[in-house]
Amino acid sequence: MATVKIRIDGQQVEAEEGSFLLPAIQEMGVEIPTLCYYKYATPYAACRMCVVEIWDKRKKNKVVTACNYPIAEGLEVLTHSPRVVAARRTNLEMLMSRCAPMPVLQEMGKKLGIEEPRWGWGTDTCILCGLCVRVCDEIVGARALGFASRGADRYVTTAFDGEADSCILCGACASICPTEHIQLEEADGRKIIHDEVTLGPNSAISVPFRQAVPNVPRIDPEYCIHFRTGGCTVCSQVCPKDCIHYDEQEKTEEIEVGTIVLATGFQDLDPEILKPYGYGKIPNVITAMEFERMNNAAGSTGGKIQLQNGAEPRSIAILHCIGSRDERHHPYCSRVCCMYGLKFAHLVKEKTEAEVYQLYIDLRAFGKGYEEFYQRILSEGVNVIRGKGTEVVRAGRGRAEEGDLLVRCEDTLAGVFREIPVDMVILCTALEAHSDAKETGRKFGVSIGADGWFIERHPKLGPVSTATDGVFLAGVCQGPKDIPDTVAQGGAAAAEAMSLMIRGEVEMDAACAVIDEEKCCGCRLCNDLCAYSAITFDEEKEVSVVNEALCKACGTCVAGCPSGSIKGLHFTDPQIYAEIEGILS
Amino acid sequence: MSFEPKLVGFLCNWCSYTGADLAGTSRLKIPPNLRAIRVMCSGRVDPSFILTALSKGADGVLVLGCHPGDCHYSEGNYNCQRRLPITKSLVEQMGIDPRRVRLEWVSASEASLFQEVVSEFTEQIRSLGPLELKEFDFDRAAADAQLVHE
Amino acid sequence: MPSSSMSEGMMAKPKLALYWAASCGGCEIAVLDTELKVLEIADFFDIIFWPCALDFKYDDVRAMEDKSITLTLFNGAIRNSENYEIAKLLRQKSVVMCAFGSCASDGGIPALANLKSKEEILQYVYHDSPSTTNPENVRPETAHQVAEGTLRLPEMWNTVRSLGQVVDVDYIIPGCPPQPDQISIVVDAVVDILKNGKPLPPKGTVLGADVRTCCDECDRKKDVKKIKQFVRPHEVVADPEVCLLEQGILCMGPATRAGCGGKCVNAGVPCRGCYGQPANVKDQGAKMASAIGGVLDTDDPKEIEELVATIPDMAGTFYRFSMSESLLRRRQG
Amino acid sequence: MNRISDPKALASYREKLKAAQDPNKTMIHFCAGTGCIACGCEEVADAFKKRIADMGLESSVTLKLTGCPGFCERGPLATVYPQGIFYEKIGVSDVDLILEKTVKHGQVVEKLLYKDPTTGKKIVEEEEIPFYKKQMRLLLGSNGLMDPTCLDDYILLGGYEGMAKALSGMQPEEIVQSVITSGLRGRGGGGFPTGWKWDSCRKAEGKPKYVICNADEGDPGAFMDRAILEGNPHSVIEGMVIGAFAIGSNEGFVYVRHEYPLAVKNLNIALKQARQVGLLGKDILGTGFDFDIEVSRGGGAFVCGESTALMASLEGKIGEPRPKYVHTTDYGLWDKPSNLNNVESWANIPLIIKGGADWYASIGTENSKGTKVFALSGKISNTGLVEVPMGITLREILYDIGGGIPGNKKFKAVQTGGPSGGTLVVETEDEMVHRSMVRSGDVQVDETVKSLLDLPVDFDELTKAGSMMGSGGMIVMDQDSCMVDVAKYFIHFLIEESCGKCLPCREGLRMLHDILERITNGEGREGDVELLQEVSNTLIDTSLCQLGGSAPNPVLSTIRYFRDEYDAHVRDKRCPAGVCNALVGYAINENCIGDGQCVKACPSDAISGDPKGLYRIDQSKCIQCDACYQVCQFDSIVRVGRDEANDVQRRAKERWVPVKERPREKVGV
Repeated sequence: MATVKIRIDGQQVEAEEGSFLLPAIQEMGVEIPTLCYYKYATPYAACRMCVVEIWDKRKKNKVVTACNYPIAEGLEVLTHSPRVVAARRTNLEMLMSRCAPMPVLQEMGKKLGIEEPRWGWGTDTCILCGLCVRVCDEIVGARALGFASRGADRYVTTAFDGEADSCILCGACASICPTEHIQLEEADGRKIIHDEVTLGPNSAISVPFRQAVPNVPRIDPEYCIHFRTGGCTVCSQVCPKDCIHYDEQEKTEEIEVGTIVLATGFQDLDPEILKPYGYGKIPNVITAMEFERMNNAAGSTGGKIQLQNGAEPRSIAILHCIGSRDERHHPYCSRVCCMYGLKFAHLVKEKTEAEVYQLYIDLRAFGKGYEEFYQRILSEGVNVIRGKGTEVVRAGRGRAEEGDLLVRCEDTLAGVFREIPVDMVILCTALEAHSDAKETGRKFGVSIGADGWFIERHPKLGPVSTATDGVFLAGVCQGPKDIPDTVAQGGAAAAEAMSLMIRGEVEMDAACAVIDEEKCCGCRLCNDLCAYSAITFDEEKEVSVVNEALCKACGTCVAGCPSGSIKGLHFTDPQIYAEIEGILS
Repeated sequence: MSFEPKLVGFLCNWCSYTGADLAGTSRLKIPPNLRAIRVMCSGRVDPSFILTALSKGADGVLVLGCHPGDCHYSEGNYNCQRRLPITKSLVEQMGIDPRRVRLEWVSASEASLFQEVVSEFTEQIRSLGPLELKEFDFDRAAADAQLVHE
Repeated sequence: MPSSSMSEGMMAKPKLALYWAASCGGCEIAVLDTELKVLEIADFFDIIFWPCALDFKYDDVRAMEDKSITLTLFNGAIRNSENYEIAKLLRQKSVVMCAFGSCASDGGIPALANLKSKEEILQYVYHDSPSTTNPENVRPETAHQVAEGTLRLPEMWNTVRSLGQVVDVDYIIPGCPPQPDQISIVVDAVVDILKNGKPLPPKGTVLGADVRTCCDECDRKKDVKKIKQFVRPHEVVADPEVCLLEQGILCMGPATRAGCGGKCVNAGVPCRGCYGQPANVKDQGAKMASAIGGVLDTDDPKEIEELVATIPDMAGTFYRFSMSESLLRRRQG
Repeated sequence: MNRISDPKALASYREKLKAAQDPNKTMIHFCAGTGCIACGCEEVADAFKKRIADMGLESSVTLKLTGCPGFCERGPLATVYPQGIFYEKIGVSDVDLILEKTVKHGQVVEKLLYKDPTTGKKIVEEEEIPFYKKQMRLLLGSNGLMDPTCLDDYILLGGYEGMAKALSGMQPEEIVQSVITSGLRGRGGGGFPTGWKWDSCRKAEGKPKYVICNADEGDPGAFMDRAILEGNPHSVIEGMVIGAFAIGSNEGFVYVRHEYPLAVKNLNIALKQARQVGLLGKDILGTGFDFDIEVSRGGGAFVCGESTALMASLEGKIGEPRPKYVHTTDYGLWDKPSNLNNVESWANIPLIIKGGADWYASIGTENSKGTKVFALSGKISNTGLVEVPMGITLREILYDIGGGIPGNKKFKAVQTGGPSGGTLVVETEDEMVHRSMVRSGDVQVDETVKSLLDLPVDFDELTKAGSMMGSGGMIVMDQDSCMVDVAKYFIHFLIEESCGKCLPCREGLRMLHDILERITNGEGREGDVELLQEVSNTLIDTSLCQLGGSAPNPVLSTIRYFRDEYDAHVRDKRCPAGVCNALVGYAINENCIGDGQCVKACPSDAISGDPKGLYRIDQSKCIQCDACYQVCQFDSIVRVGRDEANDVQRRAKERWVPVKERPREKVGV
């Protein structure tokens, strides 16, 4: 497209032919009101606020909407001629008389010199700008919204005014809506995409966390509208450096390694399954991880301990053993909760005036300096109650003065049932194995115990190695442990791996299959039996050969050799026959 | 005296044998009928072993391996899984109830499943009765008797 | 030990006995198929018992001194009391007892009858088979009274045995029949031993065969195997260059001792396994089952069963010549 | 019927048809248009068929059910040929009479003839009837002569001759030039020169191109497109084929409103017939040109008459207009070059090609050529469709053709161009009009108002006068019409039809309606008229499409000519025409003769009085239903301002004299 010269308010500017007038005007720094213009959607020209007076090439005088008027050579534009100013004012005033007093209209009214419409304010909260419809249609691609009815009765709605099946709950409509007319509701098990995820990304594109390396934004395809519908691409349009490429996909890379350290960690137990604690239902019942995020300077509150309404809590209960040491969930102790619970108490005391209650089954302050820390917490005036918190409920009217929530427990030392009023409840949820740990274990040849953690070769003699040579374990994936233990185990695993690598050679088990070349006839029936591709065919000798370094001595080929040419060096046929004979005699 | 079946079990070292071990250390009650033979992998179980066991007086043979996909050696149990139907088919053609040969998957942590499988198999063989395949040549014995008589 | 007895007989011409028990007679023909070699045999040996070729009576044998026969080539399985009796007799009279051919060594084709009991066989043959007309329900008798006295017939056994299962066998010459060139080689070896005092091979040695398997003699190209489907030879035109098993044709070659020269497989017919199980293999059929199972191209239990079900007469296929030697005999009683 | 293989075959086929015609055979041309259907013509037609059969007249008479000849006021209509006798208002009982007298014996049935209301003379022949006399029926003339479902009839009348000429003898450029030369301007309302539109569409880049016939006739009171589609669908098809050939299109659409079932039916029949004989579809008339037409039915949204909204609707989208900064001739239907013309425009095309551009250009005024069909309705004697040459005066249309106002009422105004058009003043002697026009600056204080009756009717003159040609609706108003109410009526219509996409149209119309409602309810405030003008100007300047852009025309034009009426409503709380219920009071003046008719008519027992005495209306009971006004034959009931009613009645009491004592000539009708 060619660049053409046009005059805007007497000033000559160059603009691209055929592009729209409004961006050109805005670029000059001239403010033009608009209600329905959105850079990334097709101009709609419905609000008519951006009207300007123009003289075209043939000197024909017209009033046009700047948002969709194509620029052509010789155009003269007046952005604030009395004629268009008057029209804008009347139009806005008429819209005001339809709508309730809302910031977007009030602000624009102020700029145009209208405080109060002559006809009085109306009640509608929708200004019918159509942004939501276009965004849903063009950007999201869900086409869940549209207009119904005609003329003054027109309104934005979903198909047949019902729940829109095509809606993906992305919330784009609600976020683009200038008046908060659109609300999102979760229904049919569909989740709002922009739901606040405490530890995850808050939007489809974000820097994962402040300390992330590399410290650049990345797209979460699960939330990104483009990956869900093929629409949007707004980010690539705004990126000045052209850095966003949607076709860059996750890919699997194969790396050849000699040793592997598995340090896949754990996942938090989902406390929503523990109904009595009301997580997800009762506000201000949060998990330890969420509290940790809250305390983080890079977290959602910038390190401030606060309730959902922003107020400082008057009292906080920290409930230990949520899902741990619990036959219904995990019988094991998660090991870390006691100490971080105490740390939380300390943080609360340091940052707020709140009362803190620790509700525990047993306090396991087993490590170096731990007991001392416990004593310090006690001296800080933390209420430590021996008794598991059993239920969290909303406080009745009377108790709400002390706290919005009530924690119920049995104080086993005092032998009384207690209801403790608090404002916030922190659930010390159990550490549990990743739900896909089994899958991971299978990949690396590591077994999984009944509790879901990876099994080490030997609890005492081989705590970091596994049944598979060269694969080592470190951290919580092997079982709950705190940071010092994890660091220690990690070091051990790394050392084991290193020692294998430094040696540069691998000591093999004597157990191995061998092929008697004299007897092998080269039928190649065994070649494909080996999962480790340890058997190859020697074309020259026309016999199959076992690579002893690869052979794991499972014996499958021994069983499968029809000529009896393959022998296992252990669990030999004669041994087994003898065993059979022996046990049956 | 009631019939006590003699059962031979081929147990994979990594899953079933460990599972059996666990069943033992867990003090689970397991019928004493099963005589376990450890193999490194269920893939090592040669049909000849099964036939040998049956011919040497076993009333049933139980092969236990890791669950499909869980094999310590990746695929050994799949090989076992492919061989067993042929073996059973052979056995059946020879006039032996194929139920006497059985393949099950028991993992290292499934002590109770091990208990369950063994108990159930024992009961099944008990109901099938003794196999009595042990070598005894009636023809030859009769002929020898006749020759002596002559 | 036969070696000492053997040297004793060096003075006179060594004596040879040939006997034909439950078999088709092909083994006898095979001996004649050695062509000029048969003259050499006749020249070198004193043939003292060969009912097929010359008129000998069992009593003549009974009259011989024990261990007076240098070598007995015994072909045929032990199907009835007569086979058994003569096997014992010849064993008693011979220095070296040699199981000659598949039937003697592994039971052979007659042993396929072991899949049924004697009663089932008689019922079918004398009553149920479509071509049988037997209005008087006659069954064979071992003893029948006539005016002249009692006529006796041998008793048919319930189970067919290999020679080795009833008497002590020194050597085995497998094959259905043993190939003439292999026979010639054995004869030469025997002559070498008797004439030149060469040491005897260890007892139980398989003569006239190889340690490898039939595949070794098969000229077809062999590759990694994955069987998707079993076909019978008449159902396909097999690729002449490629391993039959890879083409889904059940070939017993991998589990069969070499020695035949790969005649069948090189002619496009799958190996039936007549040379018996290879050395180190305890049970030919079970081994084949194991080998075949490993290369079925599926992991799905249902598909496996379906595929297995397409193998016709599995026991008959895997144990075509070695049923007697099978670990698994028909359930007795 | 076989395929017509080439233009010559068409001509010879026409000759064959002509030869087969018996000029002396009796033909009854009976109107079966929607207007006459409303008058019950279907029953009459059935009666004709049955009686012709009963009387065994099948061989001697042919009944032809034709399209609308336009004189709907007088329907059901029939013309009997060869004599050309015109019968009107035929009932079922008249069928026998016509068959017996006219068909059998060639006599005229006097009682069914049209009677000239001025001379009182009965007129036998159609052409002699004043309604038809001044018309120039280039388009509608054929309607009465042919059965719209009969292709032969159309061919016989010269149908497809123009198409044959265009396709076989003319270059596309030549055709476009012809249309430009003819001076034809779009008959849908805008009056854009058709030839130029074709030219830009022909030159536009992009394939395929589409031609579209806009038959979404939505103006209240307008039905000329319906009459053409119903009565002569082939003329539209022929026009479209010529247009498509000139533009280079192979696909056409007729967007017709769903409320025109007969038009859709006849059009579909015509399309099928044309396809069958090779006048449409592949290889038209053997010229190698392919073109076919698809009928698409509109859902009945007025705004879909707007070209971009119509195209959106054709595409299956919501019928909402889009800005036309880029013309539809470049980016129209499915963003392809599209040429959209109205039914009447398309029907003119064959005439231009057949008769020649120069001939066509000789009709009409300098800048408006040809004829225009108007739909006369409202307070006019001869309701119906009239086709007149451009440049004819309003007076000729309204008086000579339309027959003037019925019931000796005073002519007040005429609204042209439908809801988007404007009201034109006709009454000139009224003081209020004078005052209004002085205020609007149209005349000087000492200048007399010139009646617009002598305004030559063409595109530019109408626009200059504050109205527009529009699609040709012409609604006549007499002294009983309140101009504020008229404006409100049209605004109300547009509110219902506005799509609501753009703010000014959606909110502005609501605003205009609110103000007008307020005024007609007697709640008008000082400044309301200025407010109306302000909102109107905003609509004109900023509306997205012409629905909104022209919507204020009725308001502005009524303010221009009848500002005083607005003021009467606002200031005096009075409706001079006595239409706005809230502002009207009913009073009985001294003319009352006490016949009690009004008492019987009054539904609310508001009228009381002694027989032969002066009656009186109790204002507290009166509900302004107008019933008394309608029945009084002595102009005794008057509509006055609500507050004035009692004054009038008080004065009447003072002035009233018994009938007997009145001067003779003042009594009675």
